Amino acid sequence: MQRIGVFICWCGSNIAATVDVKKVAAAALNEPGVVFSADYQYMCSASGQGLVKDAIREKGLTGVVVCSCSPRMHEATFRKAAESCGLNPYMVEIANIREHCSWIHKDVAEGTEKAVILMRAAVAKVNLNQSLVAGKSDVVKRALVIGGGIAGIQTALDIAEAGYEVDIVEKKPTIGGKMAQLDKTFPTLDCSACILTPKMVDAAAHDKIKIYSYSEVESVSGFVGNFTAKIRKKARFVKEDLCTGCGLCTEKCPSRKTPNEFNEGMNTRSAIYIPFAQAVPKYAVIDPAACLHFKTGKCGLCERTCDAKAVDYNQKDETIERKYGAIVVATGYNVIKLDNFGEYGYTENPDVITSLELERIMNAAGPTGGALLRPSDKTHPQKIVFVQCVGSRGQRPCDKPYCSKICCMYTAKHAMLIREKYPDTEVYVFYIDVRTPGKNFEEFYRRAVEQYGVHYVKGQVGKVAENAGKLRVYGSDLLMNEQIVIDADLVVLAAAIEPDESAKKIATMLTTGIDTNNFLTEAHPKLRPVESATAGIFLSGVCQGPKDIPETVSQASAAAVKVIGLLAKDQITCNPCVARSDELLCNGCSSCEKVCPYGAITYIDKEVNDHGKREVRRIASVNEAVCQGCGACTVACPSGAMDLKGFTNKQIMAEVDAICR
Amino acid sequence: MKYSYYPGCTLKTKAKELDVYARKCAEKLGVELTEVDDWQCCGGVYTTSRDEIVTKLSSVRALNNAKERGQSLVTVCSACHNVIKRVNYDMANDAFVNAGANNYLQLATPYNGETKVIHFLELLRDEIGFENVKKAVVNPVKRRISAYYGCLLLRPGNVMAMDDPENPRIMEDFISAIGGTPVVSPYRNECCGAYLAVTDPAVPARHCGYITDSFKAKGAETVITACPLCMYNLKRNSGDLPVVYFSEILAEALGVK
Amino acid sequence: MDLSEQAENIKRISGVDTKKCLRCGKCTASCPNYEDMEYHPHQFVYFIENGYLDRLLKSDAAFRCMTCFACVERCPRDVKPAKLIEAVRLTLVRQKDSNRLKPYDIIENLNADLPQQAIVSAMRKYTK
Amino acid sequence: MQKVAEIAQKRAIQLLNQGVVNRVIGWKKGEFGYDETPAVFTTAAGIEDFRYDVFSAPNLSKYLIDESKKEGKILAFLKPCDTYSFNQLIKEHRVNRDNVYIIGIECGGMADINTIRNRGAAGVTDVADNGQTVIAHTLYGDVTFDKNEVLLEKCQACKGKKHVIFDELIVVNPQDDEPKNRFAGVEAIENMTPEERFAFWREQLSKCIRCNACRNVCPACSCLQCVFDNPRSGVASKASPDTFEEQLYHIIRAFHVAGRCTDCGECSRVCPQDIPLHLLNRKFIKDMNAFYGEYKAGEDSETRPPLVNFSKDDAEPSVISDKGGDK
Amino acid sequence: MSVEHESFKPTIVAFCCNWCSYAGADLAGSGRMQYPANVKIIKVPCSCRVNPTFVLRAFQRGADGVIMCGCHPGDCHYSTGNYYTRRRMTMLFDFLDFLGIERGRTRVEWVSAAEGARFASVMNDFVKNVTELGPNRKITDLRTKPEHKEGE
Repeated sequence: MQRIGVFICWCGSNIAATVDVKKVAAAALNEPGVVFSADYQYMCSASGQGLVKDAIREKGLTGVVVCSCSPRMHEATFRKAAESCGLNPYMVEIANIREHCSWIHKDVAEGTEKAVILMRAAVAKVNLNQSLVAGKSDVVKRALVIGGGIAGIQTALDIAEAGYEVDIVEKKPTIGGKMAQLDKTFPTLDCSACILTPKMVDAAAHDKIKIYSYSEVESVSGFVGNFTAKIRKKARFVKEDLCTGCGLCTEKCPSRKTPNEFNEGMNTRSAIYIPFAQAVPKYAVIDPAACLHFKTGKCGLCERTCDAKAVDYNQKDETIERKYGAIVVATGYNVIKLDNFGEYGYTENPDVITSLELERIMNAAGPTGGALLRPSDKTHPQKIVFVQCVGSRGQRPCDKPYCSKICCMYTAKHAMLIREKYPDTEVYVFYIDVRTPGKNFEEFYRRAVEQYGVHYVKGQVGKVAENAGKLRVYGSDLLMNEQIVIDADLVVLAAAIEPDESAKKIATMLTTGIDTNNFLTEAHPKLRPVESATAGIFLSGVCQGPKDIPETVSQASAAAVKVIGLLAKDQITCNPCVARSDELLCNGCSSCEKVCPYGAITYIDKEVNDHGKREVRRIASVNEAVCQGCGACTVACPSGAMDLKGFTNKQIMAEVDAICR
Repeated sequence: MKYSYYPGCTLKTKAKELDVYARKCAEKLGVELTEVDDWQCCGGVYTTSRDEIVTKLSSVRALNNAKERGQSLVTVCSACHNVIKRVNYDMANDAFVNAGANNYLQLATPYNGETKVIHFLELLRDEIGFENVKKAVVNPVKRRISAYYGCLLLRPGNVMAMDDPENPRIMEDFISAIGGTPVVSPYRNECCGAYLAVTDPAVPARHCGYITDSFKAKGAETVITACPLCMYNLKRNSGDLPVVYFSEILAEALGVK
Repeated sequence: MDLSEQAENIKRISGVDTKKCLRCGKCTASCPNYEDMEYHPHQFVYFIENGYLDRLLKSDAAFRCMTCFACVERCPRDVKPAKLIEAVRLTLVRQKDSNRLKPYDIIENLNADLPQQAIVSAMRKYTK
Repeated sequence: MQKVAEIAQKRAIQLLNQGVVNRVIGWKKGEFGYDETPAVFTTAAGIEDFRYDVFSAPNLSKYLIDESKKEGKILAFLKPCDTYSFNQLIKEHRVNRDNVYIIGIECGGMADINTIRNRGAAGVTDVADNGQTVIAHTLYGDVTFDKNEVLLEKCQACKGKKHVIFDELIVVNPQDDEPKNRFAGVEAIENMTPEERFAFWREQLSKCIRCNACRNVCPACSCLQCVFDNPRSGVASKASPDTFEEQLYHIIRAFHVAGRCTDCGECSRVCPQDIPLHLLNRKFIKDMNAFYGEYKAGEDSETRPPLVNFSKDDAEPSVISDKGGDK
Repeated sequence: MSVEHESFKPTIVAFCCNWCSYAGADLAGSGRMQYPANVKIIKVPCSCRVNPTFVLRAFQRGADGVIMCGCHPGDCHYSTGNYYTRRRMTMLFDFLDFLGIERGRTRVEWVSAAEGARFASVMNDFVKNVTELGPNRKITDLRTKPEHKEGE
């Protein structure tokens, strides 16, 4: 018989306001096995934990039930407390009387009754709990970073600096990501390339970092400490070991009509190309969709031009399999497509552009060589209108419900840069709210208004209509309570950002959570912001939510620290709540083996002693280091031989009984 | 191809061209249009309030008539199309309006939005196909033509679902099919001033002013529309720029005018 | 019905949740008949939300709306201001003796080309 | 039939004498003339008692779980439907195929003594099979029946005359292999109202005396220890103090064999209370066929059963509510 | 019937997987989204841990409705668990229907960790449906609820 202590937390008034904690404590004493109960204002505090520890020692408790917030919050806290005074941590169960009770009910009688039942179910379970000892498994001392933007680069550099191997897998031919496309960065206005490209070079030069560019992660199996990833290296049709990045081939290539991705399609590139001058790794790549050789079988100019003999039209995709102890997702973002925002005329008018396109126009390496010229007629725009929140904060199917976070600041930056370089240009910014939470951000925005004379108009733009070579912008000025019409030369849309389309696929591959907007879900919004809910998978950068560069870099480093902490261990403790097969009951039917997603079950011929009868039987055997404890096998097993430790059939049925009683 | 056809009151009087040429063209294109039995006026405007049941009943009757025939319902007037299509949407999606209307009408079987409502332009695009219209053209209309959509054909976009409400293509594609050159103005989906013509003609005058100015500036020689009220407002304010119904220009192209 | 009940009724029959409004003003920016209306679409939303319905009821702004639905189409929050304006208009015309248009008014503006559709629409909009 | 039995008998003796097998499992005469019983013969002389006739219904596959573990090879006579059970047992690693010599034996359908009695033949002493007809010898003289009219339920719903696994065949009279509609009975119940269904099953299942005959005869119920017998399982129960217990027992049993049941029909045949237990299993078979594609348990020994398999575009559980009918 | 329904508060057992639905329920809690107190959640690592026996056990011991919640198909933390759940529960629930047990008493819903509001609305809806069905008499072990007499 267990000796169980029940501890009811008030959580200040969070629980106590809706649940009569004294009543729950009193009711607990009527439950079988319960020898002690107590309530306390904050059970998770040091003194609250002290109460639990004292009771374990003084009352000789063999089991503990804490009625408090969700086990996702403090199960680990209380298990650790129990362990510190010699009680097996798995003898502790949480009854969730906050998220599942006090917070969703208003009536005290109802809340208390439910809390008592939830307590009762937890007590019923603990009565059947058994001490569990976690197994150990080895950690592969290498990390995989998916995505080679600033987030992935920073994470990789930090991990490598700690002495661990890191692989970066980047789907584009070069690392650098979106930051490489930016001209200047806020709020310091320093040149993006000047601060990014050295990092790119550092990453490439680091002996612990291996970059798989133009590659994609195809599949991932395994578990924390021991993942196996298949990486598909797409054919560049250029041998990386031979290409010197001289770029001669790109100059000779006769197919020059492909929109240049790096310049957001505002100029063209050749079929064999190097994305940009500072690309890392700097190897040419052939776009077979544009290459005349691939289309007609003729040409071959690049092959003939290349002295290094690097061009190889017969190159094939290659799949590499590598083992990793930890994986960091840093897949970044894209600007949304603006096809469904016809009112702004983006698809109709070349002079309606996105901010990222403006970024390229302003960049010295961009399509205009850094001169502010509008795309249609390459003239200098005299009047520019910026429109904020295009696709952000909306509820239509084409909108994103969230704030894209970076637009207010980069728009202030653009407005300021334009006013500085071209003081004759009038700049209007239509905004709904200007959001500047960040160090020196508000000051930056105020400078745009006060020092640079940018016209900020509170209101949204309703329509942009091309009219006699100008863009007639219909906006509202809510402070004037007026509709205003501006004939502009250039309209810049602050389009919403969304997670890269690969995020969803990767989340599925890694079996980690994704929210309704396809951002990856962190394990805890406040306390575990860079970890995913899946052990060994970490999040870096915008794949987790909109962020600016400083925030991305901090998160990237934070993710790196988590990875380093994991890789520093030689072995990690496994989840002890794993499947277990009763060898006397197992029929050897193989049903469990078929449903196991991890291949954790194997069948062995083993001599068993069935009540004195010795015979060799084919029985299931669970590899506890591989089993993740889903329980699929337990239901597939008809004989009841397979059970899940920590969630046994009898424990769950005891909970059912307690609830239905 | 057999369809039920809802002409609407204006098409029997002031906008006979819209109706007559639509029928002729349909016949030429091998489409059989059968008028809805005892149709009544759609009311001219769709009343957006959910407690306005009676104003939606005539549309439901027409829709139910088509349903009983097992046919899709073709409209040609933008206003009728807007009203009928939106009422149909309500019947399918708004339980309150559905219950109210069915309670009034006491039909043999309740009407739940089963009928498909298609505008004549959609008939040309989706059922006949513009490429087939193109084949049937005997007299290509070699003019620079601006399409004026107005508001009724396109909005609300999720209900009308004819085309991109901000950047539509259907009439431009229609113009190309009959041999014309489409002239696109960003004002082609702005309102003409509508029924304010009755009380304050200055309002439509102003709107149609900048709309037709834009068409002219872009070099349009003709404007086409599907709405008698747009036609009225535009015509009075377009100066020398001719405005015709799309069905009339189609009839010209098909040689049935 | 007092004003707050009227406001509630307007929200109910229009099906508009005024609380969804982001206060971006895109409706007013989109309104083609802006200069003709004493109050603009965003004000209809804000006034009804915050208890200033009386001002709307005293104005003829609701009768200047062309119901072109540009504001509905472009509203990023799907608030549907035009439906709200229509409900204000109905609130006005449904009051006793509140028809804004008498048949003989039409005759004044009647001309040979005026389509039936315009007359029917106007009657729907201005009268009960 | 007579002829088939003779060939089988002869062949069994031959194989024993040749030393190919050291035992033979077949049927021998039971207590009465109409309850042929599974029997293991170890000598050629013993095979004298071998019987194969319209009452040789018992499915011998399950016996092979134990028999195939013993020393030496055993000859087993398996009817077409029994071969499905045997294949399924191979799939579940429950039998040692190498230790079994299978003779697929022709089957013209097995007779149901209860039907014969119900059709007026009292005091049956023995029954003769003439292929098309069955002659019951009774204390009061002979009564002749059309065989199709007195078949066991499982034979009326015969799923085919093809043996799916064998080492050799004894088929003298090739049979029409047209599979019968097995699901008419299930459909009839599906078409009832929920209340009628509930009443039907309550009436049927309340007859259950928990004799466990269905479980013990079932080739899919091959667990070393059944969860209902295992005090540690949490669901152990033996007696029937309440109708729920029978429901629970039969629901769980049907679920445990779902995807594994070959529809051999033995459960219904042996039920002393005449509960149509096969309908429970067939309901699962019908649903699995409808939702996850045609699947015949035991047709081969490799294919994954539907419940330990999935497809990413499987129907959502809401399909069952969308089928119509009351909530 | 209706009089009984007003006072009848069904007992609902909700099996929630640890990764999505339990977290979704937590989110409903953090968002203070109300749903009836008669829903009691049992945490399981994955919806595929739920043995049909647990469902039947709940009914046996007096539950009026059982709802299973898991990650959306494709999003299972264990990759494939909910695919098995989907098949198993489709089969089980249709089977219970075959026995004449009201199908409204059982349900499978996919609720992600981000769908707090959906969790609450699913529960509200399910409780409403079960309340309309009234107390479960068909597969309760009658010993557990002595007040329910046969033929009542």
